[in-house]
Amino acid sequence: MIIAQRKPLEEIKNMLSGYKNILVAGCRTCVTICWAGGEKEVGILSSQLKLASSGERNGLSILEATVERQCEKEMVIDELGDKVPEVEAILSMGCGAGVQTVADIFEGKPVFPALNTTFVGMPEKEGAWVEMCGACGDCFLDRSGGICPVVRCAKGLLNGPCGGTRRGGKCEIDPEKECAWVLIYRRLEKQGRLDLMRKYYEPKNYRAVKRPGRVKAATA
Amino acid sequence: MAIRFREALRTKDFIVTAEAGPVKGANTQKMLEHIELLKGRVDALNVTDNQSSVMRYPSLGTCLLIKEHGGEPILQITCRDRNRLAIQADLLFAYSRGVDNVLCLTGDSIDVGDHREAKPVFDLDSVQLIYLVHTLNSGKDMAGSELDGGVDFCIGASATPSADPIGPQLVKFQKKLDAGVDFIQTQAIYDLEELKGFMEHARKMDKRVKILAGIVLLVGAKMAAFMNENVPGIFVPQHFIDELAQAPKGTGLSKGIEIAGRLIREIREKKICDGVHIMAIGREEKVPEILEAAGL
Amino acid sequence: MNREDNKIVAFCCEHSAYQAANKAGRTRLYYPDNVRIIRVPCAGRVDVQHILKAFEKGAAGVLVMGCQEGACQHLTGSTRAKERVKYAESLLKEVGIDGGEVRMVNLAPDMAQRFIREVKEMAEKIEGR
Amino acid sequence: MQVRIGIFICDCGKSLSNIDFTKVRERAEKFQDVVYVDLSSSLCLEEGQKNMLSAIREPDINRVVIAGCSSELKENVFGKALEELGLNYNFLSLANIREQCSWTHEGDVTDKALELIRMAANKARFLQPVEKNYIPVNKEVLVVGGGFSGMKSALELSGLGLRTTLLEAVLGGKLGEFESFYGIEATPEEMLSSMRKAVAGDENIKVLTSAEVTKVEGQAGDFTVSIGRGEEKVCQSFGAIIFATGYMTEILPQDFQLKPDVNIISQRKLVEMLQAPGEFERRPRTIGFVLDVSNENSRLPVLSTLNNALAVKKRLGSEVYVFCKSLKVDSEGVEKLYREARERGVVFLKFEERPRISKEDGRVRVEARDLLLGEEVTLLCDFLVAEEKVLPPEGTEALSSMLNIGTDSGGFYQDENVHLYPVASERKGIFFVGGCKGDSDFTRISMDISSAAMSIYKLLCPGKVMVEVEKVKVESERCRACLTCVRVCPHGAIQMVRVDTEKEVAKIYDLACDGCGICAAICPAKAIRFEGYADEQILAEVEAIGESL
Repeated sequence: MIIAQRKPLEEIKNMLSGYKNILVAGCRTCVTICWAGGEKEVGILSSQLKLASSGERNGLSILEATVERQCEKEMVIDELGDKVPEVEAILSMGCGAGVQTVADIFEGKPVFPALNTTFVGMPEKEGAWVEMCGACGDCFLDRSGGICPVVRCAKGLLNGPCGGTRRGGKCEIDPEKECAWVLIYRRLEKQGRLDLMRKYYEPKNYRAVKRPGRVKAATA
Repeated sequence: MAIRFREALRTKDFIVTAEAGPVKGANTQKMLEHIELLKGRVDALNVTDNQSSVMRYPSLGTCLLIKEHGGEPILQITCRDRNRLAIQADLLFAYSRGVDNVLCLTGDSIDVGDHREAKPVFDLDSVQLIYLVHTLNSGKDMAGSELDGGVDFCIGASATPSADPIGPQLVKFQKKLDAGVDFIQTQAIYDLEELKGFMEHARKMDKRVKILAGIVLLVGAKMAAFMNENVPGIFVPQHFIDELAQAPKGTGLSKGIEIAGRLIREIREKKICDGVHIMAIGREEKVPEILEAAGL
Repeated sequence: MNREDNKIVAFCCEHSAYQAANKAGRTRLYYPDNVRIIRVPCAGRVDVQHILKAFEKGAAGVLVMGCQEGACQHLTGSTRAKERVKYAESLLKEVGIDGGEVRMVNLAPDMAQRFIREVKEMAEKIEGR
Repeated sequence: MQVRIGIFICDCGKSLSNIDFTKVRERAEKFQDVVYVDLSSSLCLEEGQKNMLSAIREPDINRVVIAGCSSELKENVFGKALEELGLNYNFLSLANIREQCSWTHEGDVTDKALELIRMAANKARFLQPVEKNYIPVNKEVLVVGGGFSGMKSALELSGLGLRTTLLEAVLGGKLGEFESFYGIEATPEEMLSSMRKAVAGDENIKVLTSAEVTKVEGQAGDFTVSIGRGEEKVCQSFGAIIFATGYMTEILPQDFQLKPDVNIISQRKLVEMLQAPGEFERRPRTIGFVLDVSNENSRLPVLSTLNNALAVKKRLGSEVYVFCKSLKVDSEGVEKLYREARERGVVFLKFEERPRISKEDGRVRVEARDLLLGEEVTLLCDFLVAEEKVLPPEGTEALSSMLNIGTDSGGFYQDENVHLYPVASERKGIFFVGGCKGDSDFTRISMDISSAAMSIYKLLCPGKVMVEVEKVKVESERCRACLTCVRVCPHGAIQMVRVDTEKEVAKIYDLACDGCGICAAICPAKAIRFEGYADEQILAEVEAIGESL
């Protein structure tokens, strides 16, 4: 699931300077689940913007809308089609894909991102998410006991661990973070499959997915 | 002209190497002084490659300086700053100028350095780098094309004997040995029991490879505690920190030299391993005093 | 309502703060009359959006008043409310409202005096602005 | 359907002198959607209500605002009145102009009163109907745990006419650890055997031995419990569950540095020796007890120590010393027990730091600094009865996470909110009694058991329970199944279900829901609506503040 985080208001205000009526567009899918850009967050950001501009002469006028899934053209047009003509700029609370879908459809109006899309992840506990997959296009999990070294090891090593592991099997860059390769070692040891870690792995094909990636279904 | 490091590895029974850290700038004066001071007293001089991810004068540049002044350099290469094209190109250039010892490292992470927003490379890791050097030695590049003019490198790698848990490190160490290395220079060693334990494992894996124990010069209790927290792969036991703390004001450095000397002497006398690699980070001028303290 | 009226919106949990307000009335204790009490089933029902909307609609101060943390009828209601008030405070700080105009208060149902002190403190704070 | 609001203002027998009711009445008529305003001075009295009801009938008012005092009775009295008129009881909105306005401010408060009424009226415009309905409940009860608490619960429930299933590996539990009971003639053994006979003879109680709970699904009134007995798997539905899984004791080796060998024994071993005096090669001259070393000072070890010390004195007459840091004597009858032990010659020594224990030619040497004497005391005793740490039974953690119920810092079931939920757990229909709730004594345990049985009887006996249907509701088309509400609900009343659209969404169980609204506030998709405190209703009250009067 895509995880994102709201930008600080200062940054958003700078983007919107010069525009008076704004459409704040949320998305009901990934960014709702990670509490970043759902309908509730649209309401909160709109309140903040109105409060911020309440001092000025003619303050901001804000339209609020939430698209079912902001990376689908039909859904964007269906939800925002009639509101965009009434505004000067669109503040999208979708992930990067959402922002660009909206920008491609309404080319006449500037579209600004209100979120920073951070990673593909899963919930650690309610309200906290961790990165699990780097979408590298050439999955290595079968050889690492289901723990991804490309993303969860700070250096993305295939023949880990590095020499910098801290006492207690923690990562070099953060004493709280478990070293991915120590986790892999323990799990493979438990499964009696340590030979997987002992095997040498060739340098990775970092162009398995030519960026920007494009996938076409066989029958498309 | 110092004898070639490869010869030293074959002939000498106790090998001593030291580390020359490049400066953060283009003024090579200080480096030249260190080179003159150390070139005759050690079997080879390692040159770090942006140590702790802090940008400095390039390792290859300093190696050429050492070569020009009759010393025997060891080129350190990390996988953090260059992808496989750049590394192969650098190796060809190094060899063409007579630098034929290379220490293959993964490299510290960007987060511990002074350019924390840089894009880390890590196209290769240390084991893959060792295989790469072997490929070049066999006259081909990684894409399989023939080289016009081959190379023949003496290959080194590092190891972390004081890692906890030790299991994963031994797996990595075995991979490096399988890849084929001529010498090993370990991370800082302070607990000789741990070193002995590591050596037992190592000897079971490979009798031939020469293993040099890494000795990092301690300057004071505060610096030792700082290193524990921030420098990857270094773990100074508390009793050494206390010993340094008790040393009277201003004598921290000489206490550090004395500790280093003691460690080296014990390693040598008890033949724990094949030599030492002295890392006097930022105090290369003290290396001769350490050698004296160790009776070398 | 506009900001100059210095109105205080108090979201009061019906188990504790609402009862404390009633007790203040029954014992004829006086407190500033610019507070408007909105009854909620639990402090945990109050969301960040309610707080921001209150300010947006012109409230000068907002109090979220729930049970004491260990004695919340719904166990985590007051704790969650505290977290949300903290988040609301950071959001309000971004728009320049950072004089402590929003506050989490933990009360037991009989704490009429404490209720009054909190209301008075908030009233003085927004007057002083 | 057009909203038509009727406002009924009560001036509390003209006692609210600082409100100008004529002005209030005049202004209130102009509020949005208000069609009728009436002033009365005795809405809480019979005739005051009568003419209010008749007033509602004429201009077919469909929302009622009552402005007056804050007495709780108003809500259900007027709620019923509305129902009699065919109006939904939820179409009621209250403005508290007495305790929260007239009585608590000096000077004229007409404007504030008007504003409070407008807040209530504005909220009334958004009120939706809420239906009430009966939900059938299964009258079977499951009791897990066959110790003293388990058997007593089953007997108590069957006494109330409820059919019970009792699960246990072996009937007996921890009672065997007590040699005798002060003030109770029957020995623990006799108590247990009589209870076993009663359980066996009771046709309301079905006993499943060597069985354990593997899964619990569903909510109060309809739990589906899968029970494992060896490889056999049984699935059965119950209306309520009582957990009486008892506690475990463990001698903490680090407290005694020595491995518990011959001379350091547990309470149970001492009881066995007392019951078969032949065990001792020779009569022990001195026996020591050590208590409260790990400063948990729980009650059960104190109870067993005092009872057994007294039993040793009576039976063997040997010297008895009790080393303790503090002695918790707050359970019933323990003060008397302590005094009798002293009178019988049991010596109590109070220590601050942990006593040093060592072996000396086959006997146990205990050295400690006695606080009262103020000097070191050394004692050689034949046997030292070690203090045992009271621990939650195995599987507590797995069970509590499966049931989504918290445990306290010691790992016992929800001891922390004991003043909120002394017996019930935070999930309706699930109860905890006995040792598994942490430290307690027999009078407390018996009280817990009868009150748990009574609340289950109240819940299940009528066979159906009246609930407000979907007062707090998940709108399934907005729900993103992000599980936040399921994880956040303090009463575990929300579970994921597959609805007709094959999509998995959250569902709030009306009987289990306690109406706190935490889920409605935290839902990132704003898919949960709490009728009566919905977002638009709360915002309507906020918006009504300060409008030009």
